[in-house]
Order: sequence, then C-alpha cells, then structure tokens
Amino acid sequence: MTDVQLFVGLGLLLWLLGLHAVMTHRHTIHRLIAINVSGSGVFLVMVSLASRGEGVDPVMQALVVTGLVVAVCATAFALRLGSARQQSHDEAESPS
Amino acid sequence: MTADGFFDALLAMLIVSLACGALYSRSLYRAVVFFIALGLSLALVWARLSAPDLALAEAAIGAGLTGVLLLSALKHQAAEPLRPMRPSFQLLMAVLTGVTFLLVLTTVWSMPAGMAQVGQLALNSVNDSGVEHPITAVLLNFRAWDTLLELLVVVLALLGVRQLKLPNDRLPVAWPLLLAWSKLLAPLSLLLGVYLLWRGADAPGGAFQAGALIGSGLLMLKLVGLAPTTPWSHWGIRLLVLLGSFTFLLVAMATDVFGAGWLTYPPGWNKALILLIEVAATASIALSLAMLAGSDHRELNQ
Amino acid sequence: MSGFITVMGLIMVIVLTVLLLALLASLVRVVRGPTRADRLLSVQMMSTVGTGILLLMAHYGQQPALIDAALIIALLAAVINAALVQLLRAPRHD
Amino acid sequence: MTEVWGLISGPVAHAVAYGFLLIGAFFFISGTLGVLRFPDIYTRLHAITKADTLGLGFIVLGLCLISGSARTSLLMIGVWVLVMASGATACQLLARYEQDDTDRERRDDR
Amino acid sequence: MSWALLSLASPLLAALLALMIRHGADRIVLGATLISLIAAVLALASINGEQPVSLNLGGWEQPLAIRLELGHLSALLMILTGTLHLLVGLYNRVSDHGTSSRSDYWPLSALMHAVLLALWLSRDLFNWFVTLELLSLAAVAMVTLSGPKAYAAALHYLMLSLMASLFYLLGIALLYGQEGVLDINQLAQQLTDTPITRLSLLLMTLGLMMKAALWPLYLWLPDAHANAPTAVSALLSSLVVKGPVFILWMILWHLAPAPFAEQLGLVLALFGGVALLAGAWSAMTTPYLKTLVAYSTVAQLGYVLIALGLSLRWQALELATALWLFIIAHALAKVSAFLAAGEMQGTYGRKELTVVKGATLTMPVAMFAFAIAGGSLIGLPPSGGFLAKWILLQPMFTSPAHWPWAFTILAGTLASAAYVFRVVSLSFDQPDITPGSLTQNLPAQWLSLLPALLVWGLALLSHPLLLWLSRGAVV
Repeated sequence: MTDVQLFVGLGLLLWLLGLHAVMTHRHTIHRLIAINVSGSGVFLVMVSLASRGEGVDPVMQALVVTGLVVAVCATAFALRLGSARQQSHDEAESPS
Repeated sequence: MTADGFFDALLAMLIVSLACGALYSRSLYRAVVFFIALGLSLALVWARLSAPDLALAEAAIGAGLTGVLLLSALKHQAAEPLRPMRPSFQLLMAVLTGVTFLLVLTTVWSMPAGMAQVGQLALNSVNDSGVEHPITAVLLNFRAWDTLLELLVVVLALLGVRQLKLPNDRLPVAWPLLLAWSKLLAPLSLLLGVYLLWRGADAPGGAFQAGALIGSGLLMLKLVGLAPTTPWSHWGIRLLVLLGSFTFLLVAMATDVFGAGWLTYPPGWNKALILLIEVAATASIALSLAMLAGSDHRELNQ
Repeated sequence: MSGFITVMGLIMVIVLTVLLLALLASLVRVVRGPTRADRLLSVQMMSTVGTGILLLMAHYGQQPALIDAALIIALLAAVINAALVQLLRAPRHD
Repeated sequence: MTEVWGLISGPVAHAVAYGFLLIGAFFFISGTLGVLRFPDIYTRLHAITKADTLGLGFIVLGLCLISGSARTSLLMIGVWVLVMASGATACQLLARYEQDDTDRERRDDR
Repeated sequence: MSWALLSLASPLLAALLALMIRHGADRIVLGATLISLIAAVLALASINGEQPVSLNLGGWEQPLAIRLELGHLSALLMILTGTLHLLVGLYNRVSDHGTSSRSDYWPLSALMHAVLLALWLSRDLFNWFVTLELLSLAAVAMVTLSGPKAYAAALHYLMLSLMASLFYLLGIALLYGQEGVLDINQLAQQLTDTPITRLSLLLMTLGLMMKAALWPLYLWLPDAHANAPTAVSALLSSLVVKGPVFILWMILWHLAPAPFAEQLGLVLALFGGVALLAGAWSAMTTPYLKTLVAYSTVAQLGYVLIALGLSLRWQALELATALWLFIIAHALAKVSAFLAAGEMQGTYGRKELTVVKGATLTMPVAMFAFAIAGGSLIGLPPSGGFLAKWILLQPMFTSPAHWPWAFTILAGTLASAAYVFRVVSLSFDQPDITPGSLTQNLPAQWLSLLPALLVWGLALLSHPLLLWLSRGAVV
C-alpha cells in the first residue's frame, strides 16, 4: 500500500462516514458538519490523486481551492438559514 | 513499516477519530469542537501531501471562519431537538455504507499512477502565464473563468443571507483583555493577509487565502464590537463586496472586445492584470466572508 | 556523514511522532471535558502542537510555505477562543 | 563574526539543534501528561500554556539553528511569539469564561 | 461566438449593476435580458446549419483551457432561457403578487440567467460543477424570498444539493484521476471502459439526479417550488432543474461506454416510468394548487428520464431530440401553469385547490392559460408536448418488445390528464364569489397566457426546431 492509496482510502472513508451521518442525523448543525466532513473526504481524495507523480498536479489542487471556497460559502449560508428558521419557529411557538 | 509510513498511519488515525467525534458526538458543542480540531488536523494532512496552498486555506477557513460560524449557529439553534433516527435504520445505513465503501475502495485501488495530462501541461505553461506559482497560474489564468464564477458564489451566498430574517445578535460587552487582544490580532491578520497576497505570485498563497484571513480578523472585530458597522445600504460597502466580480468581469469583457478573446490577457499585461484582479478579489472576499458570518439583520436589511 | 544524516532524520521523525501522539491525546480532553472551557482548551493545545508539527514539516519536506500556515493557525486559534467567549457567554445586561 | 557563524552552522551546532528538538518533544510529553492527569481546568490551563509553549520554543530554537536562514528564523520566532501570546490570552479568557460559567449551570453541553 | 458571449455577459453585468444601483433594478435587468435574448437569437443565426463553434478561454491550447461551445442545442436553450426570464420578469413587474421591490429578486434572477447560459455553453466537467453550485445557491436564495414559511424547504433543498455536489465532485475527481483531462470531447476520445469510469459516471449521475429532482431523489422539489414566490417557482420548475439534466445528458451520451449506457439507460427509463405515475398520483391527491403544479414537474421529468434512458439504451439519437423538445415544451407550459396558478392564488387569497372553483367565470384569462398549458402537459395535439411525445413514441411502435414503454407513456398521459382535469372541471363549477369582488390584474394574466400560446405555436416552428435539435443533439 502506497501513501497515496492510504490517503485516497482515508478520503473515501471520510466521504462515506459523512454520508452515513447525514442520513442518520436530523439536527441542522449535525447534518452540516456531516456534509463538511464528507466534503473534506472528497478533497482528500483529490489532493492525494494530485500528488501521485513526480511533483504535484497544480490543476487538481486549484480545483480543491475552488471547491473549498464554494463549500465554505454554502455552509455559511446554510448555517445562517438554519438560525433564521429556528428563530421563525420559536416565534411561531411562543407569540410574545 | 518505514518511519514515514508510521507517521502517515498515525495521522490517518487522528483524522478518523476526529471525524467520528465530529459526526457521532451526542452533544452538539462537542461535535463542533471536534470539527474545528478536524480542520486544524486536515491542514497537517494537506501539508503532508505537499499542498501548502490548501494548508493555508484550510488553516484560515477550518480554524477561523467555520469555527466562528458553527459556534454562532450553535447559539441560535441549540433549541432544535436532536430527534435521533431509529437504531434499526442507523444499522441498515451503516451496513449499506460499509458495503459501498468496500466496493468503491476496491474500484479505486486500480487508479493508474503518474501525473495527469492537464496538470503536466499546466506546469509546462507556467512561464507564459505571468506568475511563477503554478496554482495561482491555474486559478487566475488557465482556469480564470472558474475563479470568476467562484467569486460570484461568494456574492450569491451573501445575497442569500441578505434575504433572510435573521435573529439580531446581542453580544455581551467584551472584556477589556479581549478588546486589547483583538486590537492586536486584527492588524496582524491584515498584515499577514497582505503578505500572503503579495507572495501568491511566486509562492503558495493568493487572493482566497488572504481574503479568508483578513475576513477572520474583521469578523473578530465585529464580534467584540470594535468594527464599524458595514451596512449593505451603504454604496461603498456594496462596491467593496462586488469589486472582485466587477473587476474580473470588466477585464474579461475588455480582453474580448479589445484583445484576443475572453480572458486572454494580452502579452506583457498578464502579470499586472492578475495582480489587479487578485487585489480586488481579496478585498471582496474578506468583506463578504466577514459579513456572511457576522452581519445581522440590521446591517443587511436596512 | 550519511549515517549522521539518518540519525537526524530519525530524530525528526521521533519528534514528529511525539507531537502527533500529543495531538491524539488532546482528543481525550474533548471527549471527557468536563467543562466547555476544557474542550476549547484542547483546541488551543492542538493549535500549539499543530504549529510545531507544521514547522517541523516545513523543514523536513522543504516547504517553507508551511511556516505561513503555522502562523495562520496560531493566529486563528486565538480568534476561535475569542469567538467562543463572546458568542457563548450569556449577555450580562439585557 | 564569520568564526561565530561557522560555529553556529557547524556539525556541533547541528547536534545541539537536534538536542533542542528532543528537549522540545520532552516538554510536549510533559504538557500532554499534565492535560490528561491534572485535576481541574485551571491547572490544566497551566500545563498547556506553559509546558507546550516552552516545548514549541525549543523546537523553534532547534529549527532556527538548523536552517541558518535569517528570514525563516525570524518567521519561526514570530510564530512562537504569537503562540505564546495567544496561549497566555486564551488561558486568561478561558479561565474567566469558566468562572462565569460555573455560576450558571451549563456543564451539560446539550 | 461573440454573440453568445454578449448574451452571457449582459445579464451578468446587469446583476452586478442592479446590486450596485438599487434604484431601477427591474429596468436594468429587463433591458439586459432583452439584449441577451436578441444576442442569443443572433448566435443561433450565426451558426445556422453549420458546425458548432468552440472557444478556448484564455487562448490556451485545448486540454488546458476551459472550452465553451456554441452548438444548436446550446443556442436554443439560451433563447429559451432568455425568453422565459423576460416573460417571468415582466410578469413579476406587472403583477400585484410579485416579489416586493425591496427584495433582491432582480439581481438574483439575472444571476440565475447568466449562470444558466454559462452552463449551456460550457463543455468542462469542473466548470459545470461551479455553475451547478451557483445555480443551487441562486435557487435557494430565491426560494427564501417568500419569507420564513419557506425557510425549512429552502434549507432542505440546500443541504440536499450540497450532498449532491459532493457526489458529482467525487465523480469528477476519479475521472480526472484516471484520464487527466476535464474537457468532455477530450474525455470522450480517450475514455476506456474501466470500473473507475463506470463508478465515476454512476456517482455523477446520482448527484445530478438529486439536483434535477429526478425520481426517486425528488423529495425536496414540491416543498421548495410550492413555497417560493410565483415568479421564482416558474423559473425553478422551467429552467433550474433542466441545468443538471443537460449535464447528465452530455456526460452519459458522450462518456458512457456502450454496455454501461445500456444498463444505466434501462434503470433510468424505469425510474422515469415510476416518476410519471408517482408524480401524477401526488398531484391528484394534494389539496394545494401550487403543490399540484410542482408535483406535475416531478411527473413531467419522468418523460425526460424515459427519453434519456431509452436514447441511451437503444443508442437512438431521435429520442434525444424528443428529450429536448420535452424540455422546451415543458418549460414553456410550466411557466404558464405556475404564473396562472400563482396569479389565481394571489387574487383569491388562498392556496387551496378549491379556490379555482368557478374560475372560468371570475378569472377567465388566467384559467384559460392554465388549461391550455395543461393541454400541452398532457400532450394534446398540436402542442409542443404532443410533438415531443409523438417522436418519443415512434421507435416504440416498431417492435412489439417496446410496447410496454408505449403503454407506460400512455398511462402517464392519462394520469396527467386526470390532474389537469381535476383543476379544469372545478373551474367550471358555480363560483362562490362574484367577479366584481376581485381586484383583477389583466396584464399579468395575459402574460401568463403568452408562454402557453408559444408552446402551442411550436407546432408551426416544428420543422426548423427538429432540424436544429437533431443537429444539436449530436454535439
């Protein structure tokens, strides 16, 4: 087993662990953490594949940088959306 | 087993246990702390896999931004009940994912080795790109169209948050120690951000890492109440948020109308144009991320 | 001379491994707590240890950019602590 | 001056540097043990912010000696100063937070 | 190519300008949409009957650069996007039930327009990933425009779409890991049938099916589409779900090795059959008007899945023509149906299905729009829906082994007739209210009628349309 294979395997494991957790949890924060762990797994696969040859593949790494930005923005939006939903839920429960 | 292999195995073990902690802690707070720790450790993995750009980005995001975001969300959403799924369902899912893992792993095992074709091409063309660092060349020249769209992702996320009826945060008055500390940290993060941006042309770093870092500094100032308010209704704030996308789009259009084609930088201009875009993008990303994570209803919806 | 270099490499790996083990050990504090501060304390510890690892790797793998990463981690671990204190502290006057 | 520099970058200095690294590792071990074994948060805070920071200091010192480059050394010392300051502040902040927190019953995280 | 780029750049610039200059955002966006539409028409004219035009962005050589390609299909979809965005935008401005002027509807819809054009033009796997993310974010942001009641649906939609992106991204990573290129033509040339190829195509298919709400991964759609503001529902159902379908078709048609395509095609077509019936059943039983229209999208996407699956299974290009005709016809009809339903819901002030009782008397124009849009959804001749279904049925008549598919489509037609007539028959009842008690907005109702008339007018255009589509389908 080479180190690339180790980290590709680790990435796939993270991806699936996240997937499993997303399906078995209901709380928004739990689910978003799971999605992010899953995403880190995918990025890990990509970065490991990028470091296969002599030197590293800049294209794959650049893709991961882009993916990371997308992920953090979407996560931020989702978390704020979750907070807003909870607030409207609370207001509906106790009109005061 | 070699010493390196031993180190890798330990690192993998660390990551797996952190991930399990983040995913399966019954307490949300604990899960969040685990997740922050996972971000820190992933930076080590990127470092190990010779991806220093990602180590920088992950350190800025995983440690700073996501942590603050999650802690803030925790404050607002702690009331939501956990309602775990039935154990039989969880078991079924575990078996399913386990089988999938084995299938996927055995398939991917046969992945051929060696550098990807496009990666090699990118490395060979770096000298014509205007910058020396290959990843910056990919992001701002070879695949600049992706990056333009990526800047729009940041704008869109902020726009999305702007539509929401957010709870208004009432943060406590910060302790004097914290105030003094923030006054030190914020300029430091600005300094470090500028340094990363400046280095991006020929070494790991660049607009996004710099933006995330400066954004975190700004966010911290917001949290302790030192930052000036950044209301969306002010045209200057909007301009700063949109500056990166505007600059990039105008460059693209100008190169199409006056030059050789959409995003084809004229020879001799490429370095200057890339620098211009990077500076504008850094400013936009920093402000957008800080507002995305830390602005409340009053600031966004006046 | 080559023997000397391998001894150096060995020391490097030993130190790295010790630091990684310290990282693993800090997980115990996240699990066991018992208080919120305890759990965050382990983040502080991880950032210190992680900084050390990054510095060593910067030297070991000839990647000077990792020093910048260490700098960022040191900076942002501080931000996390501040954020926790500000966000999760109950408002005093309200 | 050149003699001094030769002494610093020579094999003896290297041996000393690797010695520093080992001492650093030793401090990390003791810090970790402290975090695991000490009875309450305040003592544990001590273990982290003192022992680990000291350990990092030794490692930085060792690496500075090995690298011999002024720029790298300066950056690494910067990292160390930052970690030291951040450790000290975090120690204060967390201790105060903990004190604030124990009044209200918030031990259970949920 | 430059017309296409103008078409792409103008809504993008308009979105940024509308965010900057908030006064008159509607005029900026509508003007830019018109420019974009005209440019798209000129782009189609510029390639009429010729080979598609490629543009390597940044002037780099092929596998390194991101490639845009303007073919007949892309040009047609650009025109469709421009037309629908213009119509929906006009409706939103005219109607009394549009989004409030303080909200960011205009920049968001312009961004969505630009992103869709970028998606139709792109031929790069990773660039598609970014456009998909943009599309989802824009869609979710637009769903939240209707206030806190939509937050739960929007959150659900966003999380599922994030999950879906990860499937797609992992697929790209594995494919790129094996082949080392991201351009779809380049991949098509050098791809071999290995387990990794199959796995990555499968992962991408799953992700895209989630994003496009194809059965059985459609659960997020009805809530999100029914809770959004009317103009947004129309855009989401008619255009946004079609983006992932386009990518799905591109990757499966170009990249899937033949034996794998046949297996996967069968599964997709079976899913499509189930979607037809399940979606129609839900539409028949839901008590709410807009939810009915949203479930009809699920059912109609069933036809799309069948056409996609069977074209892969039989390697039949004419079915791809049917697929794209379906998509165009459905987009037009669905815009009409949603606008009419939303206008009625807004005017009557309730969201139950029973509001349409007597609508032929009280709101005849809107009801007429709904009915003839429904006619195209059912597939009555000579609407665009009929045309598409007719082409889809052609190869099925040739051999008795294919008859079960024809029966499925027939059953689906009957089921869609059932839910359309459920609304229409109710509208012929005696109204509970007098027409005078309503404040009607006739221009808005006429606007909702316009796309439905267009879909019936497709029959007149069918010859060039089929020609373009059969050309566009190959490339």
